Amino acid sequence: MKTKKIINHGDNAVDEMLEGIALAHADLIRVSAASPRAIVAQHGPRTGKVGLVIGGGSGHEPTFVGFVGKGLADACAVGNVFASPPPDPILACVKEVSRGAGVLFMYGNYAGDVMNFDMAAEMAEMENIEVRTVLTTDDVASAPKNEIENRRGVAGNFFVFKAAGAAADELMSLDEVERVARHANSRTFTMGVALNPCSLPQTQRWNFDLPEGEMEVGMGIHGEPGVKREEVKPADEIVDEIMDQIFAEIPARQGDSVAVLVNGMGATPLMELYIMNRRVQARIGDAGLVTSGTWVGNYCTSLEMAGASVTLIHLDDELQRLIDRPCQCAMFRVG
Amino acid sequence: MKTKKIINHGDNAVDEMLEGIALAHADLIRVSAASPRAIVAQHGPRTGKVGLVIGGGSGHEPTFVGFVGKGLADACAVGNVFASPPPDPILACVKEVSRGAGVLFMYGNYAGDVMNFDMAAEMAEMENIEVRTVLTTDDVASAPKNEIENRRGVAGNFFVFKAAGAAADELMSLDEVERVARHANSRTFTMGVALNPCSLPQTQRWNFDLPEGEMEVGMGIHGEPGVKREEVKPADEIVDEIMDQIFAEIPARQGDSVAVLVNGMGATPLMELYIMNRRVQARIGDAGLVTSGTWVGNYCTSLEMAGASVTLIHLDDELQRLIDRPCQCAMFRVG
Amino acid sequence: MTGDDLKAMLLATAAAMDASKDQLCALDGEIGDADHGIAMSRGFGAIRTALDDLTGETPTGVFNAAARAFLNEVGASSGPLYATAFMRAAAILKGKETVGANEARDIVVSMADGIAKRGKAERGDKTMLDAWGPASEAIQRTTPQSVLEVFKTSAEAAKIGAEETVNMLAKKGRAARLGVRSLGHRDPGAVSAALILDAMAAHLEENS
Amino acid sequence: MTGDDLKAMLLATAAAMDASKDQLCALDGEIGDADHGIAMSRGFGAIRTALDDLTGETPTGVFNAAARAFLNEVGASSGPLYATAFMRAAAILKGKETVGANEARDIVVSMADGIAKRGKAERGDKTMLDAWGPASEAIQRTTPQSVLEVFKTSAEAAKIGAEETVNMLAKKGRAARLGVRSLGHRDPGAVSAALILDAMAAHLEENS
Ligand SMILES: Nc1ncnc2c1ncn2[C@@H]1O[C@H](COP(=O)(O)OP(=O)(O)O)[C@@H](O)[C@H]1O
Ligand SMILES: Nc1ncnc2c1ncn2[C@@H]1O[C@H](COP(=O)(O)OP(=O)(O)O)[C@@H](O)[C@H]1O
Ligand SMILES: [Mg+2]
Ligand SMILES: [Mg+2]
Ligand SMILES: [Mg+2]
Ligand SMILES: [Mg+2]
Repeated sequence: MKTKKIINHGDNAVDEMLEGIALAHADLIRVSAASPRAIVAQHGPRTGKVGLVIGGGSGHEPTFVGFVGKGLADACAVGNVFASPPPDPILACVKEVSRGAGVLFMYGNYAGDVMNFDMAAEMAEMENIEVRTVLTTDDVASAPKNEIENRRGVAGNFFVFKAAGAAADELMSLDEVERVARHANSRTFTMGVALNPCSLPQTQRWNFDLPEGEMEVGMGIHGEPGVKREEVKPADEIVDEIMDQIFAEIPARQGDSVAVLVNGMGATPLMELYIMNRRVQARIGDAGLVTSGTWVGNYCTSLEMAGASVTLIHLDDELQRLIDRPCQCAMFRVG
Repeated sequence: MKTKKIINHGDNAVDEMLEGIALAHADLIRVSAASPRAIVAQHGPRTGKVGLVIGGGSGHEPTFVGFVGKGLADACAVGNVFASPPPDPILACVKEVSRGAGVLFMYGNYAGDVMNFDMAAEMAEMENIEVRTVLTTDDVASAPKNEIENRRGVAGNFFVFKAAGAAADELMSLDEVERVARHANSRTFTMGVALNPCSLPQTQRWNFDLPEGEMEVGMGIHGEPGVKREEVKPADEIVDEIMDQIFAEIPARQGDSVAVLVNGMGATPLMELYIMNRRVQARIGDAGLVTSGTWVGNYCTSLEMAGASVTLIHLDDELQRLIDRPCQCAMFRVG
Repeated sequence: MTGDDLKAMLLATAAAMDASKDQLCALDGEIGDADHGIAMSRGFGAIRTALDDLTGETPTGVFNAAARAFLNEVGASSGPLYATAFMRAAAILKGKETVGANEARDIVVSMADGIAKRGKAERGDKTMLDAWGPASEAIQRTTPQSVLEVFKTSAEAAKIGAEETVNMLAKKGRAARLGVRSLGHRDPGAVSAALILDAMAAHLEENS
Repeated sequence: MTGDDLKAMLLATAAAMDASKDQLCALDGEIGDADHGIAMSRGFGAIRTALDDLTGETPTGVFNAAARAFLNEVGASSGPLYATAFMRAAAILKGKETVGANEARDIVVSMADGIAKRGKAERGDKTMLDAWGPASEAIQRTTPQSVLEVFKTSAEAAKIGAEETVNMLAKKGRAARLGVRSLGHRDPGAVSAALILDAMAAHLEENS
């Protein structure tokens, strides 16, 4: 069965999407003259500010490109669907945002992204631009606790990018922005479930098979299989399974604050996400924690995959301040 | 086949969703003490301000409840999925927002909503609260031009509510707010296509059948059949079919301004919506019009239906000012 | 038929609506939004809850409680329509302790009137009125000897009326936007109307 | 084999990647993100475009053009891996006008080395290295007499290597997060590697 999509040709989907994005948000972002796959904030980069470059494959919108703007990322390198961008657009981003204070790369921990961003970093260094890298690794389902560095970056990017973007916007040094980014990442935990698969514009075939009544627990945001398959359970039980995993990671004490993201994977209605949030908040309260900041919606999607994830970031005063700091992006804003 | 949903029990889905919403957005909205189905803006209602009450069935989130907040709707009455709210929560909304300057009801033109809101209006009048009503009728596919009053209200609610909400926020009189609302509605036009059906939390069965390769043109936002069934066409052709219909309604002259909403029905990725926007903007340019304001995303959904609609509002100076006026809602903001 | 008997009849109808939920949703899916079965079963479920503690109430009291419960549970189109129907029935029975054949006829006629007034539909518009209307007319043409006969006659006429909606072009409700695409489908509200009257008649027959 | 012959071989490989697109996507769907066929066919498609106007180029020039084109079209994991492989091949052929049996062996060995260096995978990690590695070893164990023999020997070893990934636990790439769930599936990158070498051998055979 061929899946249905509103596209022209699968091979052109990403480029045409970017044209549509540029037309919709010309006040906030622009396309780099050096590469059609490098999207730059209109009001982000400035002298003395660390340039924050994010990026990754397409198909997760509003991640990544939607988070470019004042107070968050300065530029985004855009890959094909579920494919890391090549070094060229990454390097174009670097040149657009480098203002002498160094550049920080932030992206999810995937082999393809690491290789391409590393190549771009090497090229930047040959041009005497200092580049640091922080990988996001928030997906608790993707590796055990003693192998955190092997975990995937998923919806928790949202908080980690936000914190680092705010730090850069406060004109912290490269050392400090890097420290904040690592700190935020180390306190951000996500787990998700998939109910129905996604399909690529170029294949229009389901990426994987999820039979009637079954869901995939801990799946990746590219439709990668998760840790197990289960029958679809009631919302509260799904949330409990996720929260148990997340709480096992957070060394939070009574009264500590967290911020919450209940994220839809693409085809799950807001209704279901808010039903999940009800239980998420109950569990946070039961654990003696305090929620300060809740986001519910499609922030990191997998094309038309059905499912959802929950992310908690364990706040401290600094992270709270950075998460609350205003930002204005094409598809997201705070303050 | 039973569709998959992250819910507990279908009968409780709406109430649990509202609990989740109230927990997520307590800074902006609250639940009326008089009815759990009446959601009120924290910072909206005030002396001398017309109270704007919107409402309708659930399942369209962020429409309607997401548009409650300062600068937009003062309260929202929430019905069951795809079902008008009963008079009780509507009356509760009226009492919450009535501050002596009268109350305006705005909702989509559906038999059930008209009967329930009219009953509530009668009850309000018995308590000496003046209530006016403006129905939205932006769906060009739902009746011919000479029967505009029979058309459905769909995603165009977004612009019509926004304009009226801004007018009320400017402390215009009831007469004036009503005039603005009718004016905005008369200049707002929407048409959509559905690629895959939705299913109700209580039935978990597809509401209608859309065979492989086919789409429904001009369908309603409750999965009501549209004007015809066609094979799924390339994005540009789909947009052209929609734009031809919309342009036939707009008596715009060269250089006139429009604002655009490319709206997803729930399961259609942002990628596809932006691909549509690319063509929408090209067509607007070809028609000699100017876009000032573009929104792309899931603003008026039909649960997990796949598909999209395009709305144009033909602006004048007043509408431009009102659409641009800041508002801050639970799931939407401007400025 | 006392108020308690009336209550029992409404409870039996509630059970019938539960049983018809899927069928009515499927019918509504063809030309509407697929929720009519939910509306009716939730609405009658609310009536069941409201009447649960109510014993020794007058027929008027029972219908008034049913009206309030249905309206606030359902909303939608069916909410105001049936709430108005029940309120009309409550009004017409005012002062009566029991329901005989004449009062039963008044119930059917006043419910049909209430639906017509609230919905402003005409016969032939492909709505529940195309079941309630024929029921009301049929019962006014005859001189029924018993409550059972009233509901049997009404149910038969409603059933035929509901079947005939298949050839009607919808002029009211959601399906009105479908034009000729509304042809070939029965109106879900008309079908549920016929099922309600049928459930009432069946209940009376079983308990007579 | 001149630069133009090399170009013809790469174009034949591009056609093979187009033909294998669906199969490779399906394999990648089992333990990855279902796009490996797209990456390979787009990458070789870009090579085709880049080489189109290129005639009379040295083998080094052909491989360098291929590397650049592949890298910038694909990104993903395969982009840097194959780009590095092609760059290594380009480097090792520097100064040579034609490719004989020895140079052909150098190509396979240096491509495998490039992939190993760039990806930092070990043999047995269930990656394309489990096809390129055995190919490189096989060709180093023998003394091939012709270019064709090099690619035939390599292709055979790569094919066996790719088949053996079915029993491997993934340690690199997306599938590394699946733990034991990666067992029982062939690695898509290893399968495409075998298909590349097979397409090269087949092209040479047809044109020999
Ligand atoms: N104006 C009206 N008058 C009488 N009946 C109506 C009217 N509008 C709708 N109906 C009836 O309501 C039925 C639909 O009810 P329901 O599905 O519960 O509500 P909704 O249309 O709000 O989803 C239709 O099948 C039709 O019989
Ligand atoms: N570190 C690595 N070393 C060697 N090969 C790798 C490595 N990581 C991934 N691969 C190969 O890449 C293949 C996947 O390629 P592809 O699907 O094109 O990229 P992506 O994983 O980015 O979607 C895997 O099947 C594997 O063979
Ligand atoms: Mg990929
Ligand atoms: Mg309904
Ligand atoms: Mg209905
Ligand atoms: Mg892949």
